[in-house]
Amino acid sequence: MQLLQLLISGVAQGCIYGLIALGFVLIYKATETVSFAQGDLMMVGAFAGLATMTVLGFPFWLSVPAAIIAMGLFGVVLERVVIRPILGQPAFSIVMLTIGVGYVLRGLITMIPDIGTDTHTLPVPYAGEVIRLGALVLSAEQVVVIGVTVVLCAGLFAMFRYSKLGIAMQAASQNQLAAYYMGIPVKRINGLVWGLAAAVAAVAGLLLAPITFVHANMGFIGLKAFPAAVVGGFGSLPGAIVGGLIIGIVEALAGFYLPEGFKDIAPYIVVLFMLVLKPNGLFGEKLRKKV
Amino acid sequence: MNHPNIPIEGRAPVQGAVEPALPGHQRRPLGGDAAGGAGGILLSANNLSVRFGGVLAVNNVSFDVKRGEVFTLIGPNGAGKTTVFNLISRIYTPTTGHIGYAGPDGMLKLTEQPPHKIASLGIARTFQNIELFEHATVLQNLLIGRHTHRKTGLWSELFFTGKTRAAEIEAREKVEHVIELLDLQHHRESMVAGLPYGVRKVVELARALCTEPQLLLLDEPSSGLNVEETDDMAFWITDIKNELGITVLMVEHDMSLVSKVSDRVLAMSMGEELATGTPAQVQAHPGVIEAYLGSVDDVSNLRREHQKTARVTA
Amino acid sequence: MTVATSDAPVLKLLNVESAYGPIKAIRGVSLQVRRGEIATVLGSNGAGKTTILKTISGIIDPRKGSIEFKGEPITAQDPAFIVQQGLSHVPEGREVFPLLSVRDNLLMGAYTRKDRDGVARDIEVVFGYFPILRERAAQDAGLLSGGQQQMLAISRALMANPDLILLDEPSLGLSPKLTKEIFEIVVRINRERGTTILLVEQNANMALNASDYGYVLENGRIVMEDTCARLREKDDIKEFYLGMKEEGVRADRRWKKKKNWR
Amino acid sequence: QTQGVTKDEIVLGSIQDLSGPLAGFGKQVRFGMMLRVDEANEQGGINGRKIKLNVEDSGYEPRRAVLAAQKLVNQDKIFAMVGHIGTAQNMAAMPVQFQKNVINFFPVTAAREMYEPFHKLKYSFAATYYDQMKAAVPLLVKEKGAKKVCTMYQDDEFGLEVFRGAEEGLKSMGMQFAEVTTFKRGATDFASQMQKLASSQCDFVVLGTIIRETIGGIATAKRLGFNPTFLGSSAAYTDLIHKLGGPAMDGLYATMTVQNPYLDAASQPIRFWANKYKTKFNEDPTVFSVYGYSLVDSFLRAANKAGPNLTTDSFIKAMDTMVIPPDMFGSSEMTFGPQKRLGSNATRLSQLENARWKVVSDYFKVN
Amino acid sequence: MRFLFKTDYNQDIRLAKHGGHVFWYGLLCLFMVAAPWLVQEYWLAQFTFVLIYAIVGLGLMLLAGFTGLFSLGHAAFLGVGAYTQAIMVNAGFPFPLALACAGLLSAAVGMVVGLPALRVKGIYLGMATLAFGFIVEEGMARWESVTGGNAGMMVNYPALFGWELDTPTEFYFLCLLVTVLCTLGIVNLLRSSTGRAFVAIRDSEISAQSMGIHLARYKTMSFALSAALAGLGGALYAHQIQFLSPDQFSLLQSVDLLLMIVIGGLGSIHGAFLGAIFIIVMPQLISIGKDFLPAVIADATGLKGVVYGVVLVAIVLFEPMGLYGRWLKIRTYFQLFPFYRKGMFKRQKSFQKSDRLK
Ligand SMILES: Nc1ncnc2c1ncn2[C@@H]1O[C@H](COP(=O)(O)OP(=O)(O)OP(=O)(O)O)[C@@H](O)[C@H]1O
Ligand SMILES: Nc1ncnc2c1ncn2[C@@H]1O[C@H](COP(=O)(O)OP(=O)(O)OP(=O)(O)O)[C@@H](O)[C@H]1O
Ligand SMILES: CC(C)C[C@H](N)C(=O)O
Ligand SMILES: [Mg+2]
Ligand SMILES: [Mg+2]
Repeated sequence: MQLLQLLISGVAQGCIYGLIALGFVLIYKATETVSFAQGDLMMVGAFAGLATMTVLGFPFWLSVPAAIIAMGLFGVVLERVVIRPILGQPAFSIVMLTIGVGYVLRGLITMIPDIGTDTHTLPVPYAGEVIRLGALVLSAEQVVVIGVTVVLCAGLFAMFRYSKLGIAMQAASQNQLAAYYMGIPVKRINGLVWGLAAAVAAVAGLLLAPITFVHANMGFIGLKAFPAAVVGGFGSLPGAIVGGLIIGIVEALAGFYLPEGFKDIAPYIVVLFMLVLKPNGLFGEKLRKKV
Repeated sequence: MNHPNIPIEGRAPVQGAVEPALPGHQRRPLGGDAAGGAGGILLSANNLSVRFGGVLAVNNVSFDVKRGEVFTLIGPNGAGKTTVFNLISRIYTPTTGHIGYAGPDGMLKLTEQPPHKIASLGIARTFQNIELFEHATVLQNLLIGRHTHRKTGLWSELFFTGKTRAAEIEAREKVEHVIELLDLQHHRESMVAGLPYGVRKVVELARALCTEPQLLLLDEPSSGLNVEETDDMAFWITDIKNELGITVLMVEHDMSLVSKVSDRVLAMSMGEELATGTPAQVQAHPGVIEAYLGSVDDVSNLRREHQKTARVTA
Repeated sequence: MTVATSDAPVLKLLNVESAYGPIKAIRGVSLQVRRGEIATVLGSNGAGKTTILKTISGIIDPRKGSIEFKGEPITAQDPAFIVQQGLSHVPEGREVFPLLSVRDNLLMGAYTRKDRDGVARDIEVVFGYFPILRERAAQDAGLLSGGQQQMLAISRALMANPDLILLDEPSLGLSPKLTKEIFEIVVRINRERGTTILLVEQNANMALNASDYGYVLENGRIVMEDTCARLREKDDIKEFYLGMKEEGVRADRRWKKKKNWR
Repeated sequence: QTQGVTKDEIVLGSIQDLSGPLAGFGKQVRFGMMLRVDEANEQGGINGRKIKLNVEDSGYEPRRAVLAAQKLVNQDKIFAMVGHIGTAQNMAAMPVQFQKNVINFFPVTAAREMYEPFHKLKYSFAATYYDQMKAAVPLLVKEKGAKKVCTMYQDDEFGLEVFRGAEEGLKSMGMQFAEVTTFKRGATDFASQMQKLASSQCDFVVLGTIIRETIGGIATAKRLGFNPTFLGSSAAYTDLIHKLGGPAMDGLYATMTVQNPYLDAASQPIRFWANKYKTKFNEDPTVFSVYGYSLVDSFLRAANKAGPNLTTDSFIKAMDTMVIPPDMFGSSEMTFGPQKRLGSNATRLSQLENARWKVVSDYFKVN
Repeated sequence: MRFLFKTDYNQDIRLAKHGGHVFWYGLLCLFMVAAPWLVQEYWLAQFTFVLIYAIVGLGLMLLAGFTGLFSLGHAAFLGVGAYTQAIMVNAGFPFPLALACAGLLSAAVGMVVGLPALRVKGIYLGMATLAFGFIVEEGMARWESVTGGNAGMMVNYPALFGWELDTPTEFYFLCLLVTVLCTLGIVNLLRSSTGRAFVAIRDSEISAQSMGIHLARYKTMSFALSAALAGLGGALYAHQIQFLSPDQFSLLQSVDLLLMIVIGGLGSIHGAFLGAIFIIVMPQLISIGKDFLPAVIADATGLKGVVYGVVLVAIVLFEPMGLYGRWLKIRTYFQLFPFYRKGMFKRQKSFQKSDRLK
C-alpha cells in the first residue's frame, strides 16, 4: 500500500516533469535546438495566468485560455524578434540565445514592482481537493496534470506523425536549405513552433502553479525535466512522458528507500546510466551518418 | 536487349570520345605484376555479407586486390559498393565473412582491427559525399592527414620542443609534395567551406595521399567533375599507381575513366558479384549492360529534333 | 498535350551579381529561359553555375540585377515564396531530409500543392520512374545510397508539379544507365507536361543533346550562348566540354591550353 | 584614519539577495534599512555626518558576494558592512572585509558563525537557529507530550543548524529523532519525505525549512492525512506562510524574536510604523523589514555613542558596553561586551491561528 | 594592409607571425607586469579574477571551441580543483604541489567524464555533463568530513616553505605566471598534431577516424586537459575567494563559463580572454550604469539579469563570432582603412543542417 502510494506520488510528479519535457521535445523536434528558456516561459505563463485572474479579474475558465493564447502570441513575437534574425545559424547559437532570453524574462519579471520578487498563489477552483481511492490519495492538482499531459502528448504526437505541417516542421529542422527548396515557409513554421512551445509552457505553468506556487524562479524545475527528456530520448514525445514518469518514480522511491541526498541526484544517476547503456534514450532514434 | 559485343574503345562512352593510349603510359597486363613488383595480394575480401534490417546490402562478395593495381568496383546505384568501402574502413562490421590485409607485419584480419587503426595500417579513403574538415584551411586538412605519422607526444607538444618543431616541418614538407603533385598551391590557405566542388574532391584525394597509404580507396573520384577534370583525375590516379606505387581500389560510374585507369573491374549488383575481369570484359558482360550500363551508344536521341517527329505522331 | 517553345521567357535574369562575403561568384549574368524549353548552363568547376541557380531560387540574395519569373520580379524574395510561384529546384548534393522516410520526403516535395489526389498520383508516377524508391518508401532517406538519394531528390522536385525546374547536376553519382534514364525522364517531362527546365550538368554531352539552348559560364561570366545544336559544333566546346581532343594535345599532361575566349 | 568616514558622511555597505531565491527577503531588508537611514538623515545624521548606504546584489551566490564585498570594501571604501544576508555569503565576504578592518555588523542570518569563532569585527543580533531550536524543541515536545519527534530539513548549512539545535534539545531530555529526512533547496515535491515521516508515525516534526518548503511540506502531509505538530525556525516566521498557504497552515509553530508588523497590529507604534513603510515603499512591511530597520537603528546608536571621532576602534569601544533595550517590535534586550558578540539568544514561540501569527510564549533561552 | 612573404616553413609555425605581434604582445606583458603599481587594489583583484577565469576559459575553449564537445558541468572540475587545493594547502602542503594535484585530480575526473562522451554527442553530451555536474556538487556537499559540506570551508593563503603569498600583488603574479604558462601550452598544442586532431574531431568524426585519429583517446584527452585547466583555475579561485562552498560550483557557474567562451568567441584563444574580461567587467559596468538610470529601474532587482541577458542576446544576434570576431572586424577596418567596403562582413544567408548526423 505504501509502495503504491509512493508510486502514485511518483507518477504525479513524473507527469509534471513529462509535461515540461514535452516543451523541450517539441522545440527539439521542430528546430533541433534545446530551449533553455522553456522553464522561464513556463514561469511567465504562470504569471500571465495570475495577471488575468487577479489583475484583469477573469474567471478561471476564461483566464486559462487567455493566458495560453497570450503566451502563444508572445512566443511568436519572441521568435520574430530574437530567433528569426539568426535562423539558420548553428543550433548552438540558438541555445545560447535561449539562455539569454531566459535571463531577460526572469529579470523582467523580478523587475515588476511589488509582484516580481514575491511568491503568489494561483486561485484555481480545484485547489486543495483530494481524490481518494481506498487508502490512496491523489490531489486534484495532480490528476489534472496527469490528464492534460496525456492529452497534450497525444495531440502533439499526432501532429508530428500525420499532419503535413508536423512533417514539415521536422523537415525544416533536418535540412533547412532543402526545406526552402521545397517551398516550406521555414520562417513562418519556426514562428509557429515557438508559439506552440510557449503555449505548452503556459499550460505547464498554469498546471504547476497550484503545486509549486508562482514565483520568478519556478522555472528551475525544468532542470529535472531535462533528465526526463534525455531518458525518454530527446526526439520522442511519448519518450518525454515515459522519461518523466521514470524520473518521478525513481525520485519517489529513492527518497523513501535510499539514504538522504539520493533523491535529488537519482534522476541524474539514471541519466548517466541511460547514456551509457542506451545513448539515445529509450525511444530516441538510432542515428548514424551514412557516408 | 541486343547489344553487339563491341570492344570498349570502339564504343562512344558517356563522356564522349575516348583518349588514345598515352605515350609513356602502358597499361598493365590484367592481373599482372604491379609497380611494386611484389604482385602479392594486398587485400582479400572473403564472402562478405552485410545486412541492414531487411536490406542485404552486400551478399557473399569475394575479391582480391593485388599490390600495385587499380581495382574498380562498378555497379548500379545501391549495389553495395560504398558499403564494401565502409567494411574495409571498419565503419561497418560484416554480418559474415572477413577481410584479409597484408599489413606491415604480414597478413591480418582487417575485420578485427579497431576503426582508427585502419589508417596506420596504410589504408586511406575518400568519401562519396566529400567529408572534409570544413572549418580548416586546405593546408590544415592535409596536415591532419599526416596524423598517423606523428612523432611527438602530448608533453613535447605542450612545450613545443625542438623535436616537435622538427616534426612539424617534416610534416609540412611531405604535405607540400602532395600539394605540388595535385596542383593545389593556389588553394593552400583557403578555407575548405568556400571551395568549389571539384577542388574539394582533389583536396580529399590529397588528404588521403598525405597518409602515405599502401591502399587508397576512392569513392566516385570523378563525380561532379567535368571531362577535363576527369581527365586530370585519370592522370593523377595513374601517377599515384605508377610513381607512388600505391594500390588503388575505386568505385566509379564514369566508364571512360574506368577503362582508362583500371587493371581489373568487379561489377556488383544487388549486393552480389556480377562479373570480374578487365574493363573491356566486364563492360561487355550482358548482365552488366543490362543492370548497369544500359544502351549508352547514342544520346542524340534525346534531342528535340527527334522529339519533334515523336510529337507529330503523338 | 504539347507546349511548343515560345519566345515568352519564363525566367529572365538581368545583370545579376552574387557574392559570398567578399568573393564575387557571378558577375553581370543575364540569361533567359523560354517557356517549354530546356536550357543548360555549362561551365567548369567553380564557374558559378550553382550560384546562379541558388540566386534564382532566393537562397542567395544578389548584390545587383533583377530576376523575373513568369513576368513577376522575384529578386531576393523568400525562397519559400519563390517556390510557391511554381519553381522547383534539385539542389547540388542531394539534400534529402535524412530522418524522414522516403515517402515523407516526397510529400514534402509536394508541400505547396493542395490537391491530394494529384499528389497521390504523382507519387505513383515517380515510383514508376524509380522502383527502388517504392521498395524503400518507409526507410529513412539518410540511409539510402548516394545514387538512391539523388533519385529521391529529383523525384521530390517533380512532386511539386512546377512550371520550371532547376536541375543542378542531376546525374551526380548515378549509374550510366540511370544517367541516361534521367535525361529521358527530363525530356519526357518537358515534352509531356510542358515543364520548362534549366539544367546544370557536368556531363556536357548529355546536356547538350537534351537541351535546346545553352550558356557557357566562365569565372562567373557568361562567355557564350547559342542553341545547343550550334554549340555542339564549336571547337572549344568540343575540346573542353565534350572531351574530344586532337591527337597529341594531351601529351604533356600538365599543360593546359588557354581557352581562347578569355 | 578609518575608511568610509569623512567630515560629513559615513559610508555603509550591504549585500542583499536582490535577484536570487531570497530576493523577497533581500528587498525587504533593504527597504527597512533605507527607511531608517532616511529617517536619520532627515534628522541631520549622526554627529553631523549623513549616512550613505550602498547596496549590492549577490543573487544569493557566495562568489558574487565576494565580488560585491571587494567592490564595497576596496572601491566604495565602506566603513562597515551591515545586514549582509545569507550564511555562506557572509562566510565568503568576511575575509575580504577583515583584511581591510571592516566590521561585519548584524548580518541577516542566524548562523553561529556570525559571532563564533570570536573576531573583533563580528557583531551579530539574531538568536541562532541552533539556540532557538535547542530551547524551543524540549519546551514544545514536553507541552505536546510528543513521543516520536522527527525532522525534515533543507540540506544546506541553514537546515543543518536547525537540525543540530533540535538534536541537542532532544538530547537534553534524553530523546532522539525517530526519523530524519532532507530535501534540496528549491525542491517542490515532498511526497516521499512526508510519507517517510508518516510511516514512522511521527507526532512532532521539526521543520528546517524557509517559505515554500514549509508550505509544500505541510500541505503534502495534510493531503496524506498526516497531522503531527509542526515546529519551524524563525526563517519560517514570515507572513508569506499564511498568505500563500492559507488556512491549511494553521497550527504551525515557529520560533521568533520580533513580531511581524501587521498593518492593523494591536500596538499603535507598530501600526504607525507599518503604515509609514507602506506609504513609502507601497508594500506591506514584514519581519525582514523590521530586521533591516532595527539593525541600522542599532548601528546608529553605536555610532552615536562612539562620538564625533568615529573610527573602527572607537566604534568597537562603544559596542563594548552597548545595551540595546527592547524595541517596539518586541525584541529582547541585547547586550554586547568585549567578548560577547551576540546580542541575545532569547526567542519565543508563535503559532498560526486563523492565518495570522500569534505570540504564544514569553522569551526563553538556553543556558 | 600587411603582406607577409613566406620563405620558410618555420614562419607558419612561429608564435608571433610578424613584428606587430611582438610589439603588441610585448606591450601587453609589460602592462600586466606593471599593473600592481598602476591600478588600484580593487582593480588588481579584478585582474586576478580575469586571469583565473581565462585559465578556466582556455580549458573550456579547448573542449568546446576546438574539439566541439560542449560541457554543461565544467563547474564541477573547477570545484574539484578548488577543493583539492584548499584541502592540501590547509593541510600544510606547499602550494605548487597542491596546484599540481588540483590539476591532475581534475584531469582524472575529466577522463572519467570523458567516458560517456565517447558514445554520446551534442545535446546528450550536454546532459551527461550536466548530470555529472549535479552529482559532483552533491558529493561536495555530502562529503562533509573533507569539504566541510554546505557549511563551506575557509582557504589559507598559498604558502611555500614559510613564504606566504598573502598580498594581492604576490597572488596576482602567481596567477599571471600560471596563466602565461597555460596559454603557451595550449597555443603550442594547437599548432601541433594533437591540436589538429581535436579540430578534426570537431569538424567530422567519421573522417577524423579514417585519418587514423583514435576518437576515444583524443576526446578523453581533450576532456582531461580541459578539466586540468579548470582544476588549475579552480585552485587559484579557491585562494582568491578564500571561502568554498558547494553551491559556488553549480549549474549556474557552468552556464556562466560556457557563456564566457561563447561571448568571447568560440574557437579562438583570444576569445577565452575576452570572455573572461567580459564576465568580470560586465557586473561592474552595470553597477556604474545604475547611477545614470532613474531610481525605479536602477533599483529594480532584475536589472542585472535583464542587462546580462540582453547583452548575450545581442552578441549572439549581431556578432556570432563573439567579441573576438568584432575585434577582427575592427582591426581589418583599420588595416584597410580607406578601402574598407561596406558589406565585406555582411552575414550570408546560412542554413541550419541537422547536427544529429555528425
Ligand atoms: N546504414 C545503412 N542502413 C540501412 N541501409 C543501408 C545502410 N547503408 C547502406 N544501406 C543500403 O545498402 C544498399 C547499398 O548501399 P551503398 O551505399 O553501398 O550503395 P552504392 O553501391 O554505393 O550505391 P551508389 O552508387 O548509389 O552510391 C542501399 O540499398 C542502401 O540503402
Ligand atoms: N559558401 C561559399 N563561401 C565562399 N565562396 C563560395 C561558397 N560557395 C561557392 N563559393 C565560390 O563561388 C564560386 C562559384 O561557385 P559555384 O558553387 O557556383 O560553382 P559551380 O559552377 O556550381 O561549380 P561546381 O561545378 O564545382 O559545382 C567558386 O569560386 C566558389 O569558390
Ligand atoms: C534570511 C535567511 C532565511 C537566510 C538563511 N538563514 C541563510 O542562512 O541563508
Ligand atoms: Mg556509393
Ligand atoms: Mg555546382
